[in-house]
Formats: sequence, C-alpha cells, structure tokens
Amino acid sequence: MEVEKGKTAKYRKEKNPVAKEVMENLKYFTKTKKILMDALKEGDKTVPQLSKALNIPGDEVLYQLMSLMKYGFVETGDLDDMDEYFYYKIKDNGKDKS
Amino acid sequence: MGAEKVNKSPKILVFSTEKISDPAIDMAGLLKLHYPPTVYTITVPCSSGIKSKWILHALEQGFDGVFIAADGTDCPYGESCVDKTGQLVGATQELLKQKGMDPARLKMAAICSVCSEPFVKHVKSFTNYLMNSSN
Amino acid sequence: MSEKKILEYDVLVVGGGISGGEAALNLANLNYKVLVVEKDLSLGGKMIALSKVFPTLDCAACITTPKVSEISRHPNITIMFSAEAKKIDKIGEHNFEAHVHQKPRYVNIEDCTACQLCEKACPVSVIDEYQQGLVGRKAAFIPFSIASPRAAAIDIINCTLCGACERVCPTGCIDFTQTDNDFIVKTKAVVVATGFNLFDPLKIPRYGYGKYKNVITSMQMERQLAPTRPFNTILRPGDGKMPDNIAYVLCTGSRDKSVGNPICSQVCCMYSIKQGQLLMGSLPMADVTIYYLHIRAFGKGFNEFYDQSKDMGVEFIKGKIGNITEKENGNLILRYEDIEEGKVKEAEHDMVVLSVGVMSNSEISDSFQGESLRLDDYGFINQNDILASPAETNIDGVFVAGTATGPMDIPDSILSAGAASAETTSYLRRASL
Amino acid sequence: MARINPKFTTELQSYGAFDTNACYNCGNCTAVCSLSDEDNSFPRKMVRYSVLGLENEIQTSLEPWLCYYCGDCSTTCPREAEPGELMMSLRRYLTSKYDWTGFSGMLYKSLSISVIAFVLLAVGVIWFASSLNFEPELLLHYGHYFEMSAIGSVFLLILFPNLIRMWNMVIRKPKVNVSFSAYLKSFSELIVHMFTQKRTLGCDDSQTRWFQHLILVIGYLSLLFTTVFLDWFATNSSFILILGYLESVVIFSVTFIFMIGRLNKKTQVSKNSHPSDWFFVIWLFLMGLSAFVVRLFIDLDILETNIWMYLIHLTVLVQWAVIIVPFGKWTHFLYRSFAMYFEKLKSLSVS
Amino acid sequence: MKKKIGVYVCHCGGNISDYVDVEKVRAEIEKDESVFLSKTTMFACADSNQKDMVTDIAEKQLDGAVVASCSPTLHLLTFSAVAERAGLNKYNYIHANIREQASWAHSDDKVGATKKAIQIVKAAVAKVKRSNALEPFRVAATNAVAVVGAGIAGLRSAIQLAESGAQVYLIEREFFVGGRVAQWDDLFVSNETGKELITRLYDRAMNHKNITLFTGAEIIENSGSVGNISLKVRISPRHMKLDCNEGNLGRAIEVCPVVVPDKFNFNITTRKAIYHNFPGEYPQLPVIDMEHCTRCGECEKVCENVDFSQKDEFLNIKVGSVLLATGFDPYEPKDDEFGYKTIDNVVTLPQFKRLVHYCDDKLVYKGKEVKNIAYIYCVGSRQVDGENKYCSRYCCTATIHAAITAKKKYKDLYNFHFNRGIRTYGKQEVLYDESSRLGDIYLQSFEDHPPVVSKEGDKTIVTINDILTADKTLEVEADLVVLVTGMVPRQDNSIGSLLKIPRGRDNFFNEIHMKLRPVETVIDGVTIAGASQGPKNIMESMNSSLAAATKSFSLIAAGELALSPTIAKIDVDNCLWCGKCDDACPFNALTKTDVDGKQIAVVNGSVCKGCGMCMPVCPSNAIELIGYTDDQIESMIDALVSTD
Repeated sequence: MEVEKGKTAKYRKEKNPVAKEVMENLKYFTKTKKILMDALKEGDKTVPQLSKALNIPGDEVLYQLMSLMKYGFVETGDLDDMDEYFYYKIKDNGKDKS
Repeated sequence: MGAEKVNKSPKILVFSTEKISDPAIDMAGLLKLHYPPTVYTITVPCSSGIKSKWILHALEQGFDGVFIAADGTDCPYGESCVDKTGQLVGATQELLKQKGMDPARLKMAAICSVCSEPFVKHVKSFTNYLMNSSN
Repeated sequence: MSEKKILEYDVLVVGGGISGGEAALNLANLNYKVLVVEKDLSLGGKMIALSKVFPTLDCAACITTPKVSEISRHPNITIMFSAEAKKIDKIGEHNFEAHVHQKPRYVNIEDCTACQLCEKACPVSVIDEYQQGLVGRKAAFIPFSIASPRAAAIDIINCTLCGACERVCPTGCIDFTQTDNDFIVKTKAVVVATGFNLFDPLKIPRYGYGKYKNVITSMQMERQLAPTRPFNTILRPGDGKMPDNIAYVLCTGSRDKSVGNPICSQVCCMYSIKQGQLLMGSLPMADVTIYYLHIRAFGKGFNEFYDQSKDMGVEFIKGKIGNITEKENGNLILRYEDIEEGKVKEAEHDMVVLSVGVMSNSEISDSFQGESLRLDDYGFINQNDILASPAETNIDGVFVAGTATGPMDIPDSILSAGAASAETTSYLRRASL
Repeated sequence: MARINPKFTTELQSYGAFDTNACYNCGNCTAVCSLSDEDNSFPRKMVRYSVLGLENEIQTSLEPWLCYYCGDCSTTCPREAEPGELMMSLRRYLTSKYDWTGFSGMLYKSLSISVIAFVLLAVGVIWFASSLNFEPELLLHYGHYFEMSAIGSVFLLILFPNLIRMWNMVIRKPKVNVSFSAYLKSFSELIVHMFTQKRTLGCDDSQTRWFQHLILVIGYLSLLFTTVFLDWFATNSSFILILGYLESVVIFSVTFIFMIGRLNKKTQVSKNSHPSDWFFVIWLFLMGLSAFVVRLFIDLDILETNIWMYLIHLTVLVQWAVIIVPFGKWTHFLYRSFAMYFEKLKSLSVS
Repeated sequence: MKKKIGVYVCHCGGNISDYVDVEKVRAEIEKDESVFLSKTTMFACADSNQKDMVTDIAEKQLDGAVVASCSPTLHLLTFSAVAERAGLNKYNYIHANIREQASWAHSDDKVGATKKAIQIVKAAVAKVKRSNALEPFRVAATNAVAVVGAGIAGLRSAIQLAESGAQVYLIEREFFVGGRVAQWDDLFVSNETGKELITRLYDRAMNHKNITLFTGAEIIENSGSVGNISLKVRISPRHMKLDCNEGNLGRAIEVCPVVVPDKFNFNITTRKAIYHNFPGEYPQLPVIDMEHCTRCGECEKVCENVDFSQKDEFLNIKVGSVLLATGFDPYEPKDDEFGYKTIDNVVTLPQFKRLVHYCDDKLVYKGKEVKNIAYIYCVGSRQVDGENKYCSRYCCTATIHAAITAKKKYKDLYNFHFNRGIRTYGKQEVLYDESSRLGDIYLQSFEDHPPVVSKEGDKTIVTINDILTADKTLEVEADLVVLVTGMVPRQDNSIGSLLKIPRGRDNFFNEIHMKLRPVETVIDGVTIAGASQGPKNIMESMNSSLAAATKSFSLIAAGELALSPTIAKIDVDNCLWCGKCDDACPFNALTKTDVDGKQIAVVNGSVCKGCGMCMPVCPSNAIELIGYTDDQIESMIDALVSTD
C-alpha cells in the first residue's frame, strides 16, 4: 500500500480519527499561549503578576510560560526587587514565528 | 605595590601529569576552587620526563614562572619519579642561576590526585611571590 | 497481522539503561551478538536524566553519553527502541524464543537529522515526561537534547494529525503509515536489566504531593539541577519563585511498611545530599534542610561527602515528616518530631522535595512462559544463588543486572552488570563446548 | 542517669502492648498526632521509655491520658510498631500502678481471674437473693440500698485513694511546684473535661466518636442519677419513668453501635481490643438493657413472677460497681479527667 | 604541518558557555590559517555532534581535529574514536580542557576564563599541527590471568576466568583458602555458613582444569606489561608431604609442644605450631608454622609426612592480566579504645563471631556467662579524630546479623546496639526490623560524643547520651562489650606497591573511575575485586569479582592487544650511548645496540611505557617522547604566551 510521502498524516486520520481530548488540549494550549503572549506584549511580568492579571493559577502560568520559553517565544528577564521572581518577556526573534 | 603590578597577574606554566596531578587540577575546577586564570597547564605523562629545555623556553618566551605539579610517590611509573623530578628541578634551577634568572621562578610540589586544595594554595602563593618579585 | 520477522542473536538484553548497556557492551566486546530491547525512545535509562552523580559530582549526562554512544555504535549490538519483550519462552538449554513487540516511532531514525523543524512546526503542547512534567513538549519531538539516538519521534496519542511536521521535514523521514512490528527473536541467553520504578508519592496523601504545587519529587529536582534543565534556574513550580528555603523529606515511600515497602532504597540519602550541595552552589542564599531517619552514606567516599555537605551548611534534622500543609503564599508547613530534642515541631519552607524511593519494576516476570521468573518479597527479581552467583535467576540462562535485583547506585549497577555478563559468558561457553 | 531494663516490654505485653520494639524512632507517630504539641510530644516518647524500660519516667508521665486513640499513629507507622496500642496499654499499666489494691493489675493481666471474679459475684448475688427467699420487694429494696452505698464506698475507699496516689506519682514525687491557688484555678478544667471529654475533638477523625462519647457519658450519668437518686424502679412519676426509659435506650443503643464497630474492626481503634474493653462495653450495654427490661416488667406487672430478670440486672450492676468501676476501664474516664487537671497544674508550676 | 584542522568548541549545556564566551573562542581560533573549520556545539559528546564531526572530517578531509570541552579523562577516548570513525588517525586528535581548567576553575572571572580558554585551544591547535599519525603496537596477549588472593572474591573470579577459557594462577599468601569468609558461620541472606560457601567455591575451582592454586605463595617480582606480564612467585613450603595419614597427623598435632594464639580465631583460642585452621579446611593438609616451630622433632616421630627439608620454591609465570582480590584487614582497636585490652570483657566483632561459633548452649566468656551484650558501632570507621573517615559499609548488617544469631542461639540474651545511625541499606533493612522485633535495643550517640565503656568494681558499664531519648544519659551493665570494627586496607601493601596500584583517600586500591569503571586501575591489565577496592559485603564482592574477571578476560580474549605507540624515540644521529637513559628507565626498555659501528640506545616498544624519564637525563637531547616532542611542547608554550 503506497501512501504519498508528506501526506501520510491525512491517510492516518482517515483510518484513526483524532480523539476529542487531543483537539481540546490543542485549543486550550493555543488559547493560553495567546493570552499569555498578549499579557507580555503589554510589558514584562512575573508569574504572580500574570497569574493575577489572567486569573490562572500560578503553577499553570509557570508551566505554560516555561513551555513557551522552550519553544522560543519567551525569555527570562531580570529579577524583581526582592530577588524572588523573574520577569519574563517576549523573545525578540520569536515574534515573527508562531 | 604599584598599580600595574596588581593589574597584571603573572603567567604561570604548570607541568602536570596525566594520571596524578591532572585529576587534582580538574577537581579544583569541579569544586570551583578559584585560582588566577593566568595559570596554564601542559600535560605530560610523568613529572620526571620534563626537559630543562622546555622550562627555559617557557621562561624565555614570557612565562613568569613554571610550576611542576609532581607525581610524588603516587607516580604510576615508580617511586624513582620523586628523586628524578627533584634532580631535574635542581639541575634546571642551576641553569637559571647561570643565565642570571631567579631560580625561584621554577617551583615544584607533589600534587596527589585529590590534592586540589594544596594545588590552589601553591599556585596562589607562587603568584604572590612572582608578583612581588617582578620589577 | 503481518508475518513476524525472525531474528537471531546470542544474547537478548532487556533494558537499555546503564546496567543493560554495560552488560551488552561487555558481551559485545567478547564478540557475542547482542540485541538490546528498550521500551523508551532512547538509551541511558534513568541515569542519563540525572544532574550530577555522587560523590564525584561528575555531570551524569557527561559520563553517560560516551557510554551510550559506545553502545549505539558497537558493531555487535543491535538496539530496538519502543520495544518490549512480550513473551519469552525457554525451549531448551541455550535456546530461547522471545516475542518482541515494537511500537512505531513514525520517524525513520536513519534519515532524521535532528534539525528540530518538525518540533517547531508542531502546534501541540503536552506534558514532557522526560522533564518530569515541569514543562511541555511537542507531539513531534526529540526526547531530550542528549538523547541517543538523537532523532525525532511522534507522540501519536497526542498528535492531531495536522501534517505540519511532515510538510516541513527536509528529509521526509516522518511516516504515519508505520505500524506495529512483531519479531521473533531466537537467542541463547537473556539478560534482564529492566531497572526500577520511582515510588509514587500520591500514595502518601498527607505529604500533599499533587495538591500542593511546591511539593515536588527528587526526580523533578534532579531535572531542575541538570544542565538540560527545564527552567532557566531553580524555580518552585507553584508560582516561579526562586526558593530560598528548601526541605528534603527522606524515606518517602522507603522503609515504610504502611505503604508496603519495608526496605531502604539505598540511594535517596546520597542523592539528596548531592542535590543539597548542588542547590547551595546554584542558589548561594538558599537554606537546605534534610529531614532524615538515618543517613545511609555507606559507599566509597560517601561518608566523606556527607561530612562535606555538613561543612557546606546543609542542615540535617533527624525526624520523619508527619504531614505537610500549605500556607496561603504557597509556603509549606512541615510537622515533625525533632528526635534529638524529643519535641514535635513545625517548620516553614518555600519548597519541599520528596526523596522518593526505588520500587521494583516486575512486569517482565509475566513475560516468561512455562517456568516463571521468580520475584523476591519486594517484587524485585529473585537472585537464585545470591552469595555465589548474584546474577543468576531461577531460570538457567536468564541473568539479571542492576536495579532489577534491588535498589542500588550506579557503581553497584555497573558491577552487577559485569557479573551478569560474566555469568552469561560462562553459560554461552557451555553451549559451545 | 538511667539504667535500661529490656524486660519491661515483656511486662507491658500482658497489658496488651505488642510490636512496640519494632519502633525505629522516626517520630512519625508524634508528628501525625493531632493532640501532641511541643510540651507533650507523644506517643514516641512513651514508646521509647517503654522499650528502654524506664518505669519511673512512665509513671510520672501524663501523656498516656492525653491520647484518645484516634489510631493515626498506628496506621501511618512505618514499622507497624502500634504506638496507639502501646498508649492504650500504658493506660492500663498506669491504672494498675495507681490502684493500691493491686486488683486492677491482676484483672488486666489475666482474663481467667477476671472471669472468676465475675462468676463469684454472680454466685454471691444469687446466694444473697436465696437468703432472702427471692422476695421481690426485699430484693428491690436491698438492691437500691446497695446502689447507694456502693457508689459512696467505691469512691471513698478505692478511687479517691488511687487519685491521691496518681497525684503523688505525677506531681509530688517529681517535685512539681504548684501553688494552692493553681489547684483552685484549674479546677474548672477538671469538671469540663470530665463531663465533655472535649479533648477528643482534637483528633481529626473523630467528630462522631466524640459525639457518641458525649451522649454516652450524659446518658450513663443521668441513668445513674435516675435509678439511684430518683429511685426509678420504685417511682410513680411518669416524668421520671419516661426519662429512665429514654436514658437506658440511649445507653444501650450507643454501646450497641460501639460493639458493632469493634466487631467490624474497621477503625484502627477497634483493631486490637483487650478483654477489658469488651467487658466495659458489654456491661454498659447490659446495664442499659436490663434496667430497661426490669422497668418494663414492673410496668407490665410481671416482675414479681419473673424476679430472675431483676436478679440479672442486679448481678450486672454489682459486677459493674465492684469490678469495672473501681478496677476496670471505667477508671480511665476518671484518671483522664484528672490527668488533664494535673497537666494544667504542671503547666502552671513554677520551675 | 597540518593545514586543515577542525576545531569544535563545546557549550557543555552551559557548563562552559555560562562562564566562557565560546563564540569568542571560536572566532579567535578561526583566525589561525591552519584552522579550516571551527564550530561551537551544545554537547560535543552528543551522538548527533559526533555524527557531524565524522561527516566534517571525512567530507572536508581534515587532517587534524581539536575538541575544546571537558577534561580528557571524560572524553578523550570518545573523540579519538570519532576521529577514527572518520578515517583520521586518532593521534591527530587533540583534546583541550576548557571546562575543569577554564570555565569551572575561573567561574569568578568570565573575561579571564575566556582568555585562558582561547590560549588553551590555541595550544591544542599548535600541538595538533605537529602531530603525526601513529599505529598501535600489536602484541600477542597471553591467555592467562594471575588472581591474587583466594578469598571469596579471588575464588569466584578464578572460576569465572577459567570458565571463560583463560588459564588461571590462583595465588594465595596464606596456607589455606577462603580468606575472611572462612572465619564466619551463618551468612546473611542465605542459609549456608561461610565454610559451606567456601567449600562450594573451592570444589568448583579445583574441579576446573584451567585453575592452578598456589598457597603460601607471594608475587615477588613483576615485569612486562598488559598482555605479557612476567611474575615471579615465591612458594613457601608447608613442611608436609602430600597424601597424609589422618591419624598420624592428628597425633603430630597432639604431640607438638608449642602453643600459640590462633590467628584464625582472632586469638581467642590457641593452636599448635603444626596446625589446621579448622577441621576440613582447604587444602586439607596441615602446615608447620616455622615462625614458632622449635624444631623439637616430636611431630616427625609420630608422623612420616612431616618434612623439614622442604624449601622455598620459585616459579616464573607469564600472564596477560592480573586480578587483585587481596581483601581487607579488620580494624585493630588501639589499646584502651573503648576499653579494648584494658577491660577484660571487651572483644572485637570478629572475635565475638568466633566466640559464638565455639559456645554451644551457653555464651560464656572468660568463665562468665554472658546475658547482656553491648555492641559499640563505628570502631575504626567514620572516625571524628582518627584517619578513617569512611564508613565500612558491611558492619551494621554484620553486627545485627550476629546479634540475632546469638539471640536465637542462647536463652535470655539481651542485645544493646550503641550505634551512630544504623546503615542497613537496601534489603538489609529487614534484618534491622527483625532484630528490633526480637527486642534488641538501639541507642544512638552523636558523632562526636561516642559511648563510654568503664569499669565500676567488677561491672562493665556502657554509658551513652542517647539521641533517641532526647539526649538522656543511659547506661547498660554489659557482660560483654563487642567493638564493631570496620574494614581497613591490608596493612601489608607489598603487592600494591609492586604493581604500582594507586590508593585512594581511604587507602584502599583506587579504581580508574568511581562510577563507571569501578574494577579497572590506571595500570593497564590490572583489575581489582572485592574488598581490596573498598568495604563490601559478600554479594557486592561477588559482583565486583565477576565484573573484574570480565574486564581482565576481555583484555586477553582476542589473543592480541593494541598498545599505545606513544613511546620514547632515539635520535640516532645525536645519541652517543652514555647509558644514562638506561639507568633512568624503570622498565629496562632501553638497551645498547650497534648501528653501523656506532653504539646507540634502542627502545623496546612493548616494554616502554612512555613515561619520559629517560629524556631529561640525556646529555645530548637525543631522546624524544612521541606525542610530547620538543617541537610540540615548545609550540604549545608559545601559543600559551602569545598575545593575540
């Protein structure tokens, strides 16, 4: 059975439909990513600041933020005055990619 | 002490050995025991296999001091290493005197494979000596 | 069902961690053909994920990677990833037949250049199990930066099949048509090196793991301290604060009959002490307190390492943590009896590390048909003649290496793997005589 | 300086303790205990003293009385050393140490002695009844007379001296310096604890257990009051009549629930019971039940023809008053309240 | 001089790049015209980078390579292997250490660290420019291994080696095999005694044709190198002919008038000058202890097997590898250490075990029945003031096991464990649990406040400030005090110094890498097994002896070894043969030879170890060490002092 290279995902999708949770997870990630990025566009923020502003629990903010850092969208800024929390900012070269 | 002396840390060449003193120097790094970055290392198999020629070359080419991190009794090639290293250091210091150089610019100490702290102490005091004696 | 491919080897090694790898290397160096079956996507087991090793403080990745690459390029060693030995039949002396099931990777390893373009293109973000869930990863991903093989894989369960990865892949190595593979492996001997599982701290609800975000496991801390760490520095997962007062709870799930594990895990004391030293190095202002029952610093250089950590300022308090409660600001209150004073006390820390124990991973014993592979009282593989031939199991021709026999540290695993390969050699020679 | 006595744990075993030696001193029990605090770190301290056989330290301790046996320490003990059970045993041990007659110790240590004592008393009651020719009126009369005098004499001759001994052990001998005013000031503590056992509330799991206890204590005390002072069996007042019925129903239903719990062995507390615990609940149950039936028989006018029913009640009552109240588990309730009182005194002491 | 050198500068995932500006290092090194390509990499050791290097070297036909990363002890081999895979001779690869010796050592001075890193890499490039391709010496490897020590570790590795197909010379210094384990009764984890385990191993070893056992034997000379090691063995006589008549032998022992303390029983019993260790030991032939024998001749009269004419024998053997399984010594407490030798009922753990062996239904020591035993842990280990800082690993479990054995054997016995934190690691924890349940009492002292053993009248009292009872002072009246003595390295290190095995901080033999290479030593061909490397229990000794056997065997299995070509080289033109180099060489690698009528020195390649000791003594500078030539060293020096 020959499937054209580069289109095998489509082939698989026809045979094994994608689970609903997987699509929902994707939606959730895309949404969270957007609101986090939007919040950071307004200025550098710490995790507690983001958590308060977006009403998302701190651990969730950190997890998503660190993932975004890993994917190259966000980077670490300076420490706050109390030397407790880092500010996070949008990575310069990360803007053009999505 | 003059200002220029402080700014310029003397350059020290360390002859170190692959199996004994290298691990100690590496461990000094691992433990972040800091010493001046103007201390450089050349690795040889055994400290009794260092030629006076090399030492003279180093001092003539711009090194302020040469430090031999000797194997001591731990030497994998035998305990005669201790005497032999001592002899070659003695002979080289004699040569330095003949050439009008300070024989104390060559220093030797046994550095065992876990002697990280002694190593750092030695190179620091050697650095101080060279700093004070230069000019 | 596609027809099963038949493969032949001298030795089947189950598990590609440090023990399995060492055993495979020893055997391969003696010119035996070895098949390593690894259930994960890469080699190195748990060791490659560690930060540094005690008491030498060598970087774990740095000393594992050469070993791992030596294994992967040895001409006598074949490695099968995402594979499990589902059934192992002893047909006769020096004659085993193993049914190996391999899940597809959906990537052709040979063609992948680890360029990471698929990773960039993948829109899905899921929990990264290699980073102990501290960050996310994509559904098209390279397991971790020093993985061997360093090649991408598709997490099919979480993949939305959008096809983005395929479109960007420069070598066209992504292939969703891959299916499960089944092999019949004919082999003369088997080495079991299936390692261990970590204790699941959810079994001790009074420590609040899962509920309180700033209570983490020692493996999560191990990741935070590793060079390939998930965060830019050490942060507590609850709100990203740099912790300055960290507590270690030893014997979490070890030496504890109330959770069904009466034995000591042998490594937690030392790795906690090591982490303590590393933390003091990377967070110079931080206090580290280790709550212990007995410090088991028994190996070569261990006691000296323990003494050194006390000199560095790691605080040791004798007493088991009874329970943990969370304060509004995410800090944690630990209740314990200070044994030396004989008084119950409460201490506040901003982050708590549970030093979780070593549990058996006994799944493999079910794979053996006919005579089953015997386990000991704790679920580890039983050593038939523990004092004279510690690598022997109850089945002649099946040998065991590393933590599959019980908790042990890295050098002990290496020695145990050495023993397993030695016994395998003797067994194989008997066949040729 | 204290000399270790490894044989002590063997003695403690006869009071029901077991596996105490398995303790490896992690302190988990003390840390999970919701009643322990910096000044009263238990149960591990008690476990340690027991293992080492430091009897003097144990006898001067009040900690065993501060424990209400929620069982958390035992369920979470990593060595399954049963610290909760040890605390229970220590209460029995202390009870027998406080008791000047020495009976408590004998009854705790030997089930057969307990059974013989119960049987002897039963025989005595029947012998007494036969000497009165089983005359119902006389029996009821002497029964009531017995009740009145038993309460007084048990308190006066046994429990009061024992409390003095307890005070001597924990306050006087260790030279705790307590001012006279402190004794008065803390007295309210004693009353409150005695009637409410409110400390149990500190145990995380036991809101219901405390409530059951409270009901039982109130029911028991008021039934005692009703039968002895209001002379329930002889009264004509319908109010007292109904009150008595209610109280006995409450007693036997709550004890019934307790018994079911012990049989099901679900909670840690009920996992390892000692015979003395059983005697306590069974007799409490029997008291409530038999009192109820006796009054019922009176009301149905059939007691005279069924005087055996009253004899059963009287036997239970005598056994309760002569064995369980002065020497058995009933005393725990008293010592516990006093322990709270002495504890308060200790905290007020001038060091 | 090379023209196409490839340089790779490693980030080491931040370990280097956090302190050293690796990009700057790369840029600086690129300026060298001999450097054809220079790259930075996150992990040089990662498989993908290795692959890249292979491609680079092969495709761009590089003639030299330098990786600047961590210590060469970690990755020199990794990258020489990379070079070889790419078809580049591994001696054209040079490793530069910019982590341990630059980034980490100078993490306080980023500028200095970067500058130093640049110089280090320049020196490495200077060296590689002047390197030459070298081929290893191939020498035939003797398919034989000398196993030193016939305790459990030695016996087990001998069996393993023999079963793998090697000839084994098992060399035991004592006259009986079994080492320490022969002195023990019941063993933990199994139901057998030490003697039974030894019997099992001894039978298995003696039934194998490949194993030759020498008792009373010691290696006294050593020459050659891995693959071809010549050993001279001295075998002391037993003064006893084989094939003994049991009855006569027994009588010979009976009539011997000499009575000396029995070392086998740690001097708690005595033996004669003609003796067995125990009935049925191996080999089953008594021996005459010539140190104590008075030559009275009584034994000769009753036993025809006694033979005083036997003399030392010397044997030369050739092996490919040596496996050391020389074991440990029990720590000998100092006089008055916890009352040792000053209070009459203080014994060591080994003595206690022998005592339990000899006492059947009552434990009696010096005529007094023992009911209360105090065990004092960490005697000679974890010393606060002394030298031994290490933990002896086996003693907690061994003591608890001995205490349980005694408790089960004798009625009404009480054990008191005065410890400093019980270390029954792993599954041994269950033994600790069992002993507690049996009623053993554990008392723990602060590390710097050990228990005190004192005499009060005729009573021995042990006092401790017990951590577990909130620092309360407690005391026990002990009928017997057992000092739990740890393992110390063999006092007699003659074999270690003969073979030049380095020792670690704890004075046990040192392995090459504590984590991943625990049985190999820096001396090629010599492996270490069992407690000679550090304290171990039986199972761990077995694992290590099997692992060591595997490593020793893999050296000789192929029948051929590739030896390092970095040896001394004589400059034929300048050499005038004065003989000084020959005097200096510890390996006798230099000999005089005649070339075209000129007497010069010549190097024996398979013996020369490349130490270079011959070089500085040469008056005409006619010797160079390959890989460390004047040109290479001097150019490295130049590179290190060069300023941009």
